[in-house]
Amino acid sequence: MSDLSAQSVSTWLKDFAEVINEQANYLTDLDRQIGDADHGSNMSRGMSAVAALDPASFTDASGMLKKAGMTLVSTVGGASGPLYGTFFLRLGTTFTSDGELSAADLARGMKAGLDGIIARGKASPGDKTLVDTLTPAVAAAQQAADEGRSLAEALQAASKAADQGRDSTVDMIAKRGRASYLGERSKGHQDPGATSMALLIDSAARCLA
Amino acid sequence: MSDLSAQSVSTWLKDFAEVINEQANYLTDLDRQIGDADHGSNMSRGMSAVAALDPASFTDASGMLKKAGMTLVSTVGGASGPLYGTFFLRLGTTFTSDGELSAADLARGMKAGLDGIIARGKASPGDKTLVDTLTPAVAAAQQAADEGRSLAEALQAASKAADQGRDSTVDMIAKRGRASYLGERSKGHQDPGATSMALLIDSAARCLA
Amino acid sequence: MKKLINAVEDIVKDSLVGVAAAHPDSLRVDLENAVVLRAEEPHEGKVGLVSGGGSGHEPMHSGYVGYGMLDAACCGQVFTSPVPDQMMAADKAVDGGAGVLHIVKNYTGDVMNFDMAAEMSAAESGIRIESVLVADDVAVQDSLYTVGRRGVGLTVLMEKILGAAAEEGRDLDALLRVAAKVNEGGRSFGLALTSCVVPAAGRPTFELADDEIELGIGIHGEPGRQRAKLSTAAEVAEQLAEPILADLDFTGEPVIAMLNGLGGTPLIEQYLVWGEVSKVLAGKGVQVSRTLVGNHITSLEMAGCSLTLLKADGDLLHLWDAPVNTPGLRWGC
Amino acid sequence: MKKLINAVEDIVKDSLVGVAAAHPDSLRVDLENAVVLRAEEPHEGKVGLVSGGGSGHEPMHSGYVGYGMLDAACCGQVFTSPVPDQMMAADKAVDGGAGVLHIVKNYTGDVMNFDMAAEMSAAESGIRIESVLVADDVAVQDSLYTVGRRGVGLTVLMEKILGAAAEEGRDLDALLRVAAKVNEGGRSFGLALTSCVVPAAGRPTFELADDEIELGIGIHGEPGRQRAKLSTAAEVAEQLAEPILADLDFTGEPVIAMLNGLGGTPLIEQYLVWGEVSKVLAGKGVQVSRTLVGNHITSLEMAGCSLTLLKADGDLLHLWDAPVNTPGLRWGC
Ligand SMILES: Nc1ncnc2c1ncn2[C@@H]1O[C@H](COP(=O)(O)OP(=O)(O)O)[C@@H](O)[C@H]1O
Ligand SMILES: Nc1ncnc2c1ncn2[C@@H]1O[C@H](COP(=O)(O)OP(=O)(O)O)[C@@H](O)[C@H]1O
Ligand SMILES: [Mg+2]
Ligand SMILES: [Mg+2]
Ligand SMILES: [Mg+2]
Ligand SMILES: [Mg+2]
Repeated sequence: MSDLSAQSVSTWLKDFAEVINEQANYLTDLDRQIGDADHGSNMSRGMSAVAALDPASFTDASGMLKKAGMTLVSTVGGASGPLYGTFFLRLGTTFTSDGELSAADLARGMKAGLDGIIARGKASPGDKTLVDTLTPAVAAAQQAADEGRSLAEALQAASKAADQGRDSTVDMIAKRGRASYLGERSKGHQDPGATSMALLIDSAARCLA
Repeated sequence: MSDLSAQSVSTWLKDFAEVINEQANYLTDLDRQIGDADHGSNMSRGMSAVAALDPASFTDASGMLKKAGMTLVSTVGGASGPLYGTFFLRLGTTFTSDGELSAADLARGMKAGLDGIIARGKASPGDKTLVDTLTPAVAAAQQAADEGRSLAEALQAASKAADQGRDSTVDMIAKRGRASYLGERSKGHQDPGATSMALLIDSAARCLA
Repeated sequence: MKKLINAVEDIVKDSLVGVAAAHPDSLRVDLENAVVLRAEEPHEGKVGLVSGGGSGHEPMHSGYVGYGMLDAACCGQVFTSPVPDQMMAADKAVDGGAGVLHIVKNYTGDVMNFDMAAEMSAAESGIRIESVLVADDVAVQDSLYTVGRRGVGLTVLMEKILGAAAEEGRDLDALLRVAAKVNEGGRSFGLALTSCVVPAAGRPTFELADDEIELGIGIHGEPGRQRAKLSTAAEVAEQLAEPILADLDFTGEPVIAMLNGLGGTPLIEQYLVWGEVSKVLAGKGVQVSRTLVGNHITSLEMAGCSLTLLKADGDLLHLWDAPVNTPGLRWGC
Repeated sequence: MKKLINAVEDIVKDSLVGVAAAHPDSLRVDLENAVVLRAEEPHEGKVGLVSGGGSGHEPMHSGYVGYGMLDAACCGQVFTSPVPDQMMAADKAVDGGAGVLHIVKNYTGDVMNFDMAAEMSAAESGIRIESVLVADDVAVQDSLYTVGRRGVGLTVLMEKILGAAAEEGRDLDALLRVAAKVNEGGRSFGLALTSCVVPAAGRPTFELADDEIELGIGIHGEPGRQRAKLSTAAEVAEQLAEPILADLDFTGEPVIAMLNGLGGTPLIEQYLVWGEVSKVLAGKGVQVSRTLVGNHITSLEMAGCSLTLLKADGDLLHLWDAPVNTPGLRWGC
């Protein structure tokens, strides 16, 4: 299903919503340790609203993605609402035409999403945020595209890199978000947003390939 | 030491203060079950102040007993302050002359104390209060006096009756004091004030005989 | 026991030092007697209002001293009634020639200590002293053979209303008539989610399971009359309102309502419960005209809440709305 | 988890139903958007003051809506910032032609959501929107490389003072100057004796031993920077005041002080701590001119307290003393 459409986007979003619901307690628990114990419930509230969107009411993937982004902005709150919302809004403005989705398209879309997140949240890699998951994932997708590999291969590479990026947050000292208030004490804990972002890329690898 | 004097009264009050301090946690714990968890600390605050009174500054037992009563009224608060205070005030007005203390004197003094407590608190026997300790103790002292027995024997009899009176409160349903709010649920618990009153009579039996 | 204190025996005095430091312009604290007074006392020709009781119920009573409410609050040890010396000091300080009214919650200890004080104050200084017993807790069976109901939430409303009446210059007899009306038309009921720790005892007065509540709780950590499972706030609202409405008909007249937090329950939950209670009351035809939500008469850090309803005719509403300026209740000035 | 609620996901809305029921005359609650407004909005020619944030800090912010303080409060889920739609609805409702000021606590989520709202409100309806970031928590290291300090207790003072300035008719630029002065001269520090239970998480955010306190606690149950043994209130007073005084010189000018309860700490302890803090401050030559003691910005049922100090020149004192009429703060009217 490497075809881009409201339907394929919906499949992805519904899968992600399911994963988030399953992992909500785990994500909240990560946030309990270095944040305020709500990342799981935040994401789950937002993705449940997104999963309720009917793909039939959108003419194309772009419309569906933008609406998903706006829905997250309007229902999540906290740091993750604007950040995840921006990510999907940017995907929507990048994927303007339905049909075949190439590895290069994927890399371009993800890069736009990452740029949006950085513009909104001003985090750099190493700050212990979801940027640490997304940055290597974008790089891996881009490399796969540059090497002429398939969308499926690019998604696999991105997903693997995302997981590594997520793991890399464990040893970091937080500089953005709520965990930054802990200073040194944030070390040794995996960042909740980096964790949910890895789940999103994994879900994409399952659903969009 | 069947001689009544400021000194002998002081010995009794200091002994009772010591017992109260030792039993304070126990008394508070009884009050925790059917009251408000302060009977031990109330009595201990008051009796520490009483124990600090210098017998040398009183001309007779009567003066010392009245001052002890006023001290309890002024330092204890709660139900026990006015009740114990009244008891000692009445003892003070009954025991007007120092010297030999007879069993009949004892019975008369205790009866005056009990009457004062009833006038102040309006409890009847069976209401699950310290009146249930004092009433049989007074009766026992009176009987000993009527039978011409010694002060020591009267005190022994009073103490034994007091302990039985205290024990009898376990099965009662409280009708006075804070425990009365519990209704049926007050059953099965020993009344804290009845317990401290038995300690007072026991202490008298040790010190005044 | 985890408390912000220095030593158990100093809690009341140390806290009053803070009261004095926080309200230097409006209050005067007699530390020796643990009595909180208005900065200027007595008020010539005004009945002096003296209340008090065990500490641990703050803002009641010390937080209700000020214009339009109390003249003095006598602060006993935690959950222990004050001693007569305190009330005598207060009586003397606030007597402006029109007599003094003691507002007493109906507990044996409080009643006896206030009684002794009234006898001695009257004897010593000839002040005319009357007292009002507040006895509003429907959790307690009221009969000839018991001591009657406990005084709980209605005390706050009593102090506010009598305070306004005294400020207007009504005399002792008039105040007694107002008090009788408040007692006749006022009822309360409370429930707890947790116990509290009396400092001198050092551990919780009772234990509740994770899904249990104590119905008919007093304000001293005394166990209530019954345990129940904790259900929804909607159900809790029924549990609060039902015993009150069963005891007295609250329809046909405006009602002043207080949803009171017992100390450890956050305001967000108190408002939530009030939302549910107001639905229950509306469903029973009770017309609430004034509402107070918040921690007004507490039991240290106990989690839970209580509901107080008072039937209020035009005069009571007028007295309720009158200006009041105390640390714990303030409006109109 | 023991809470007086119906369902976790309904807490905020259900509680707002109670707010609406309790304050029918002074407040209007937009339940759909979870926005609390004054009964009459907008006020022609007055800058509209909009604040908001996660719920669970009550009375902040919804309890600070009213004359002399906020025009609107946007209530997010518990401890989660509100979403832009809420602020947009508030902006529109309160704009009286003189622009709108957002009062935002410095948390990433709050900042981003208010920013998005400001951009969209300005774009959609051409309202001039400015924002004030409150960042007063000295427990958090402030550097170029971090997000800066958290906004905590000073928010209450900021809302009161800006509210008075807006009521006087000062314009947006004047308000921004006042806000800058408040931010420059205001600092806070908090400590906790217990954690709190975020409803969606269902268990305490952190665990403290029976003799431990968490120093530098935030208002969301976020762990602080350090654990310490719980000692006396006198020691706690030092622990509260020292980091604030080390950060800024508070001598030489009058100071407004707030000793704030975090929710689960009874008022008797708060006053006790204030008594000790006032001694510490006096010893350091800090002259406290105004004092507020009580639960003003809370963390659900967390036990603990925080201290906020604000250097106040004549204008700030004047604005502080100006009349305010909200459920959570009221004087002068
Ligand atoms: N400035 C930022 N840039 C990128 N990601 C951020 C930023 N701040 C926070 N995050 C991410 O958001 C996550 C927390 O989200 P969430 O718990 O939902 O919001 P909040 O922190 O407002 O409670 C963090 O784990 C982190 O990955
Ligand atoms: N009306 C009364 N008459 C006699 N004794 C009483 C009366 N009310 C209470 N008591 C006694 O006082 C005891 C409680 O004393 P205490 O705990 O010190 O006071 P409080 O009940 O005010 O906390 C009860 O156990 C009971 O024996
Ligand atoms: Mg979070
Ligand atoms: Mg007791
Ligand atoms: Mg008591
Ligand atoms: Mg959050």
